[in-house]
Amino acid sequence: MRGTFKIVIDAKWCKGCGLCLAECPKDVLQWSGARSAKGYNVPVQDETKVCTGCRLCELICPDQAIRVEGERQ
Amino acid sequence: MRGTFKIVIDAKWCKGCGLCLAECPKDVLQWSGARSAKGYNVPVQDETKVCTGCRLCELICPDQAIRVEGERQ
Amino acid sequence: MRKEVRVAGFGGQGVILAGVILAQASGAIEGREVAQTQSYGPEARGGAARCDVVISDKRILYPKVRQADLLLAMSQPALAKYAVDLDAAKGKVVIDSTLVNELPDGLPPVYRVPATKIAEEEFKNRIVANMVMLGALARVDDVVAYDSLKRAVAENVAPKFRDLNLAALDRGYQAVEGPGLRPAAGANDAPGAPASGGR
Amino acid sequence: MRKEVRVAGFGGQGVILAGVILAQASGAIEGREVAQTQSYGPEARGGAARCDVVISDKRILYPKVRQADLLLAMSQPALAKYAVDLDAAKGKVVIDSTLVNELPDGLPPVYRVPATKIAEEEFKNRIVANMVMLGALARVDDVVAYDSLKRAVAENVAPKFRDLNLAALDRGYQAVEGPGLRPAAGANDAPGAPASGGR
Amino acid sequence: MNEIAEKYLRQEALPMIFCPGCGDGTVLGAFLRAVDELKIGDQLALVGGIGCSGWMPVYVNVDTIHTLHGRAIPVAVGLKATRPDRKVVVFTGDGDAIGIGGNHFIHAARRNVDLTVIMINNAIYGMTGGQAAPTTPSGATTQTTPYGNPEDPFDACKLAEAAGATYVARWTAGHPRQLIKAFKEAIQHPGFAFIEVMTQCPVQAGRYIKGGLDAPEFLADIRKSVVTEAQAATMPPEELAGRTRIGLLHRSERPELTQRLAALNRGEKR
Amino acid sequence: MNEIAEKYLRQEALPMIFCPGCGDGTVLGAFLRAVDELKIGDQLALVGGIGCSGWMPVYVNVDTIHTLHGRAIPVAVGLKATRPDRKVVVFTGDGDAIGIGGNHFIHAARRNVDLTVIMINNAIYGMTGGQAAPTTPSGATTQTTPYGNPEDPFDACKLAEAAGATYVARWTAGHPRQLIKAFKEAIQHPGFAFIEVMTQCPVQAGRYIKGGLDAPEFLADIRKSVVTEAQAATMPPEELAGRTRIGLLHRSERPELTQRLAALNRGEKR
Amino acid sequence: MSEDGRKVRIIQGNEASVEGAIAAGCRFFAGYPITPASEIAELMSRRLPPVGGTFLQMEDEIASINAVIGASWGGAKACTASSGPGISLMQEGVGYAAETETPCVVINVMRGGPATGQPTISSQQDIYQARYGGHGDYEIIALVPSSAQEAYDLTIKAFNLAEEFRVPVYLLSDEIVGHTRERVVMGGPIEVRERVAPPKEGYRPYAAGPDGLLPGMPAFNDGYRLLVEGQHHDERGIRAGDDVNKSAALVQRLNDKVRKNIDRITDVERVDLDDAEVAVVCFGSTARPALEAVQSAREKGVKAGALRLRVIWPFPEKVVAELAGRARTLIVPEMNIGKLVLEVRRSAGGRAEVISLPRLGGALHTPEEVEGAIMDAVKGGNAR
Amino acid sequence: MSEDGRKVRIIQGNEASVEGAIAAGCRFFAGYPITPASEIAELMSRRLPPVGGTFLQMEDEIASINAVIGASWGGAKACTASSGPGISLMQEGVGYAAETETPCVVINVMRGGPATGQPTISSQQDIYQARYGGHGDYEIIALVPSSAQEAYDLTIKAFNLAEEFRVPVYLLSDEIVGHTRERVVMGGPIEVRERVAPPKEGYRPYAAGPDGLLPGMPAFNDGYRLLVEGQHHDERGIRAGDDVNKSAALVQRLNDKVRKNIDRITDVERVDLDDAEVAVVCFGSTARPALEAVQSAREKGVKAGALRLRVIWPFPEKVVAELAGRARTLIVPEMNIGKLVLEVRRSAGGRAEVISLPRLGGALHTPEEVEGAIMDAVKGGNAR
Ligand SMILES: Cc1ncc(C[n+]2csc(CCOP(=O)(O)OP(=O)(O)O)c2C)c(N)n1
Ligand SMILES: Cc1ncc(C[n+]2csc(CCOP(=O)(O)OP(=O)(O)O)c2C)c(N)n1
Ligand code: SF4
Ligand code: SF4
Ligand code: SF4
Ligand code: SF4
Ligand code: SF4
Ligand code: SF4
Ligand SMILES: [Mg+2]
Ligand SMILES: [Mg+2]
Repeated sequence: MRGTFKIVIDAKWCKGCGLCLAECPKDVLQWSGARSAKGYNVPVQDETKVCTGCRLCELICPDQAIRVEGERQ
Repeated sequence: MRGTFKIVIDAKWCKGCGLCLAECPKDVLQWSGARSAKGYNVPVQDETKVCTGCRLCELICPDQAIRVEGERQ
Repeated sequence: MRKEVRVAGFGGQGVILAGVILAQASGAIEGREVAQTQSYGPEARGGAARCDVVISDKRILYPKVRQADLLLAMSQPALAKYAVDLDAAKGKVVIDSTLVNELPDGLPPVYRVPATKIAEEEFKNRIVANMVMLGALARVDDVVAYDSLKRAVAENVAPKFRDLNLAALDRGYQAVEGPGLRPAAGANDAPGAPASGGR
Repeated sequence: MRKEVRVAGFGGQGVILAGVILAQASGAIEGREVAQTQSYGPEARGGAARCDVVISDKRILYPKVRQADLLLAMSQPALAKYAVDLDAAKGKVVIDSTLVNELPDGLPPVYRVPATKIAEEEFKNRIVANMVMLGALARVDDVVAYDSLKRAVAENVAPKFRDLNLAALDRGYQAVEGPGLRPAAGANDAPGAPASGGR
Repeated sequence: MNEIAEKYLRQEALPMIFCPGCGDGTVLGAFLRAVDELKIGDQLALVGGIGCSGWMPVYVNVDTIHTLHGRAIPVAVGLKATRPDRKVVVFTGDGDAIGIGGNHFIHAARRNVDLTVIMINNAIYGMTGGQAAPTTPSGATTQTTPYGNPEDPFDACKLAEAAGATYVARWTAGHPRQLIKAFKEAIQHPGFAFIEVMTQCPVQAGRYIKGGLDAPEFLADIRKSVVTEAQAATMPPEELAGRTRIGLLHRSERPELTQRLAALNRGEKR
Repeated sequence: MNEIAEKYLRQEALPMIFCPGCGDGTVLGAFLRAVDELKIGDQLALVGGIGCSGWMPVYVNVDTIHTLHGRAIPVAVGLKATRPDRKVVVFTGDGDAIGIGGNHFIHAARRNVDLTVIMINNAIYGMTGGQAAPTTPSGATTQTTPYGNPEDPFDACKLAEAAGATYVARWTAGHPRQLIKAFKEAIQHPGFAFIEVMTQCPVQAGRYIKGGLDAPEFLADIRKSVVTEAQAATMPPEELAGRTRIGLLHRSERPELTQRLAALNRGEKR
Repeated sequence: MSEDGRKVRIIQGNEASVEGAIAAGCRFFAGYPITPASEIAELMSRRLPPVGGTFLQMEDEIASINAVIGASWGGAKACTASSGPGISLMQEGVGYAAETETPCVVINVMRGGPATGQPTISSQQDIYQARYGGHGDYEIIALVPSSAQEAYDLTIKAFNLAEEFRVPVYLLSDEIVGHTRERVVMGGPIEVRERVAPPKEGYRPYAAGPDGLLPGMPAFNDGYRLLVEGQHHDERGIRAGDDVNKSAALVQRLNDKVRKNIDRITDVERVDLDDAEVAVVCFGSTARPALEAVQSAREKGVKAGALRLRVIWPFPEKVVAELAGRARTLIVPEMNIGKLVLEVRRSAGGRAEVISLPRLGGALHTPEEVEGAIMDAVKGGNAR
Repeated sequence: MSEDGRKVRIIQGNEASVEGAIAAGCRFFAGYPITPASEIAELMSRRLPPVGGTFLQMEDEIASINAVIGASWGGAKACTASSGPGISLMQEGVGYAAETETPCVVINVMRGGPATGQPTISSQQDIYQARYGGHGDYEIIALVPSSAQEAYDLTIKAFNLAEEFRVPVYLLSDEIVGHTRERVVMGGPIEVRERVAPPKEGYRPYAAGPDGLLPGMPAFNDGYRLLVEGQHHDERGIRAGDDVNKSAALVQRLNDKVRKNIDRITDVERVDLDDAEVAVVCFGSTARPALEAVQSAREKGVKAGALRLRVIWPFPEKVVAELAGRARTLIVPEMNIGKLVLEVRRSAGGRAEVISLPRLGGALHTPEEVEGAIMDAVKGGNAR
């Protein structure tokens, strides 16, 4: 299943709040440490973790910065 | 008991609404037919009736026009 | 020719409706210029009520009554209060003789009609005393034609009260007494819609 | 002598507190005239934040910054936006070199201090980057005495954060680099009280 | 004029503006009797809204403020806050209290400010001449609902309770003795006390809603439309339907605002 | 940006003013999904109050009006009255809806106007920088309650129900799926539908009430503070105490205002 | 009584306003009772449903003006009516209508203030409030009827101006105009400005033409994807309150679109002004005794005239300035402490003597009183 | 930092207003948050309880002003603060305070309007609203600080004037004054007008002295049996709205007590006016660049001066008229569309050229801009 879902986080909108990290039941999201143009720490997908495509991260993200790509199988 | 209570109606304040007439359980109050300076028909005590001094008329009179005189015995 | 008519009495006597009917008769029926005003609000409750009608053949600019030509007094306080504003020379007063007993000095000609008594006794409805007064007016002065008043009543009073009001009007026309009246000619009733309060 | 100082960066970096401390140091401690203003409201959220301090020995009438003498830039967009308002002749820029990488052309002398890096790595608290910047300022220009800044921090920051802020201040004073600096002299922290929003 | 009225009324402000047979006068009489029994004349501060009902306190010869339409409650809150020992009583109409003034009403209830709020529910805007109130029954005709009221009325007592009032009672102008008792309870209740009084307004509600100006008949109809807890217990459901509950409807305890503010002044953190 | 956001957001109005981690964005996302599922994009008319929450509809690319503080509901009533087929949704804050706007709120509920009112309860005045709201807990410190809030908060849902709302639900920003469902129900409900959403406001409530700016932690605390009907049924009373009920709290049927007005237009007397 | 569709009725000014509004296409009214304006709401509640309109009695005046704003964007010509206390409460909402360029009509049947003042008695005290009552810089238009007929005519005009200029328009009536029953000719051919939907292509809701005016008025749910924003905004409606230039431009235009088009808006009646040495500048119910006084003075051979304003805001500065260049004395009777006289004096710029004839308490000036002032001016006035 | 009890602090104008209020004896504040005034409520909530005062955050601004009125009659000096939208909502209440002669202070920290306008940005747009915002004829007093120090000083003065004249007094501050942190000297010997209870014997609460003022201010539950009536009333407080003469007398007095005592109220700063050919008439934050411009022009040898108003209502007509008789040109810079200039122009009565220097959008005039206007006037101005 690994790799089936791609979590695309738009650094243009992300405000680094960490809600997606806290929300993901599979610990898929991690801080990137990099700073966006607005100064925020934007999360990235930890490819070693298994994303189930549950979209909880997308739903919780207040800034609509997350897109979960790939279909659930 | 008749005559023990005197119902004094102040024509200066009475507005002829008839609430006291309706309220009196003993039918003691009647229309006088006379017209006050303000044009109202002011009730009078019907001396043939027995006033129990219950003060319902005094309590209901919106214009505080009624005084029940004489003590209950 | 400008005529100023004032109807005054207690609140609840239909004073306003009387003035409105007069205004409609002169204005809408006879096509004259009219301006009808009235006192409003708390002071119109229980206390004094007043309705003024100015009638003229020319555009009416100033709409208020300065010196009434005709006063319809339906209460003693009303007569007392407004007698002073009367035109002593050409004025006339119509009183509801049921309620007005004392006449102040220096009044112009006074016409009497026991309007409230007629309303209560003949029509069992105190509220048509105003129509009795109006009927009397038509007899006392030519400010308005009696026929116009009848039409105005017919048009402005709820259908179920029309006959009552017309009958009361007629009784006033017949019953009024006073100096130099011509013989009478022809009668009607509705609960007055008193003024709304103030604030 | 009038000096205009601007502190600018992202909302949440404590830009306002830095300006307030500077104003207190110059005004309350050193007894000079100051006028401190700031940008408010939604535009101060997440987006740009700005705090201006005008310092003078005379009564300050016009309280706004026209051409900054000193710019403390804590973000790339802040530098880009306010570089143009700088006094090219006698101005100076202090940048948080953790966050500001590109320098536009035509800048006056630039001083660098990795304020955010120091705050995060040495103090485990990003919010003291503002104090690092202030410390750097005291070294770069004599607009305010370093001791006055220390006293202002001590007086204006909650007791439990005092030492942290003083230490950060000191690190800024020590760590700043740039053209023609004298040797350093002596450190401190509080969570900034950002501006209230708008409406 | 009876002794109580002579003792408490502000003679120079008379006569009262109320229409013949208006329930407001009866309610005012009951209030005076409650004050007399409690002997608190000199602690009273009265506040009136705008409306017929708002005139009630104007006739009482104690410190009184006749405020703007809908604003009696915030004025009362300001008054009460300056000297919490005052007995502040608000007289207000249904339009004044829960029409234009609804927000102040629910917030004062929420804060549990120690006020007594007496709301005259005549189901209409009386003073302005018979327009619909937020208490006018659905379907009723008034000056602004010529085709029948398309809105449902508030249950003011329910609203007060939901907002946080700690004393809530409803009576009618036909219950003067109960009113005296309720006023006494409310004044002594240490918190937001609300009393709704259903009254006859023969001139406006009478004319437009009921189609008749007779005050005794109107009052009789109001009495028929209500039911006490005790009566309700023994009444068959058919009879109960559509009747309004009267009596003490809610009573609870919760810290009162001015007491809490006084604690702040003493330096007690909450 | 995800597809739903791309489809519905008004790109030229972005970025959204919300602080990092603010619950408002999550609620807006849930709303967009509800709209998408109902396929009613072109029937929507959105109304925002003033406050952070009032900005939510500004970002949606449909007809939107951003009103005055507290006045979103009367504007919505006017809008709805002109074309009853519109789906009018109001976004409002706790201060906007039941602080300054409380009177409009209860009256729209009483009238049972077919509106969907989404109230963000962040327990504070967010936009103005952290002052007490009528939802701020008793004892909490804020910018205007430095010694602790001396007032008790409203229960907005209770108030809505007492005022006459016919659909009342409460959820949190941590319940996006439930919110989507509730929004769909509310929009389809033919009457005044009220949804209170408890949200984290990390920057103002976080700073002043909670003492920390961490959004995930704040949201976790909110989730801990609430309980659904189902959960409550199996929870020991000790655990239940102090928790706020969430879920669909009330639903009833009553004639809706604009339908009633339409009947007047057809000449039907009520 | 009808010829070419006109009918004559004896009605109150308040009733005439309702008839005028409905003739002008008003299909939404939200209000709250208040003396002496209540008859407007009452008659609206009766008249609107049969013509497919909506009457709402709101919880207060704030709700009323805001419902009117919502209804106007919903697509209806909309109106509210009140008097002093209620109008005071509407000020924030009127400013919002100005900011968002929402056409609407606000009728103020003036009574005596401040506060509860004189609930049942007339005044002209609120004329400045109409212009300056709300916070911020904006312009409104205000019409002042002096008879029931004008209550009808000017209400129609108020709706037309609201649509044309996309502003809140006040009808400043008063208790005397509102409550006097007199002859009103209604119906017949009336000029009504219908709402025109702007083109959708490339539509920017706040992009104005060279005259500062917005083309047409769009409605919700007609495909515009409108953003109506109460903060300063750009041509798209996107907030720009933090942009000093865009904000300045918007506020300037909101003011200029009325100020610069003043010639299109100005509406005055000139009575015997050609050779007038003394001119009465008057408006509203006070104009009635004033005109009577002028007639009477003319009959006595005095060169008196009157300038009666039907629109007081924007104030017809040029007209008054021009008059001041010709007449020696301007007399300004008004039922207030002396307010419009300040505008007259400024516009006169010292070129005519300006005499204030204020009257408080609510009694209308008598014709004799105004005539007395005219006569005094004639006697006293040789110095220019 | 203290010498004779004074202390110096670097604080915002808003904070200085709070300190001034408390120094003046304010013990009650009711308000509602709004940018840019919120700091006043916030600091009041902190400062009042320790001095035995009461802070209430109300449900809205209407409740706030009304609670202030209640508290004032309850015996406390009382105050509220807001900005445009909230001040608009208070207009009915302010009029009520004027009608009932309730001393109170209303602080308006002005921002850009109308509507939500520019929530975070300064303006001087609301000066006419302060005077004309409510319905009816009444006068208020309005003070205009131009620095944090003056926010302190004039707040104290506002309370004193409120007590003396029994009127609502506005402090028209603005976002710049409110939010600029600068030096403020506080404490020390301050003149504070304490409330004086009037004698009870034969007390008629609305019987004024020859200057139109009421003696002292009574409080509830102190034995007066007060009737505070918002309708027009007689000297006892009994309603008289239906009495034309009593009503007229009351309204006349409410206006005259401010108008006729204008000399006691007027407060201006004169800078280099003795020989000034060009004078800048300025107030509030705009006065700061204006005074800098005058200094700079003087340095260049130009005969410039400034008249800075600390009180704008009642408008110091006489002072301006006198100035217009001496200076050739008056320049009026203001952060609005050009409002106070209308008063200046009227007062100047054509005797000086009056140049409006308005500025919209919220950016303070620069000193250069004002200086430019001075220079233009010097060059252009030979015609008088
Ligand atoms: C702001 C404002 N709006 C409207 C009014 C007019 N007004 C006076 S009393 C009243 C309503 C009275 O109704 P209610 O409160 O029910 O009192 P009632 O007369 O029925 O006792 C209204 C609308 C006003 N005075 N002020
Ligand atoms: C009449 C008026 N008063 C006050 C304000 C200032 N104001 C703007 S938003 C707001 C409160 C915001 O709180 P809330 O409604 O809870 O929304 P939030 O920001 O918390 O989502 C206030 C008081 C205003 N704009 N208008
Ligand atoms: S929830 Fe969204 S905004 Fe927050 S960190 Fe994750 S991607 Fe960024
Ligand atoms: S889709 Fe679900 S599992 Fe995947 S990253 Fe998002 S929250 Fe985690
Ligand atoms: S109740 Fe009072 S007012 Fe009514 S009729 Fe009897 S005495 Fe008169
Ligand atoms: S006291 Fe009782 S019995 Fe006697 S008249 Fe009055 S109501 Fe009747
Ligand atoms: S209108 Fe109704 S409530 Fe008002 S005084 Fe008359 S009867 Fe009483
Ligand atoms: S202040 Fe609070 S509610 Fe407002 S945007 Fe920020 S976090 Fe959200
Ligand atoms: Mg009522
Ligand atoms: Mg909130």
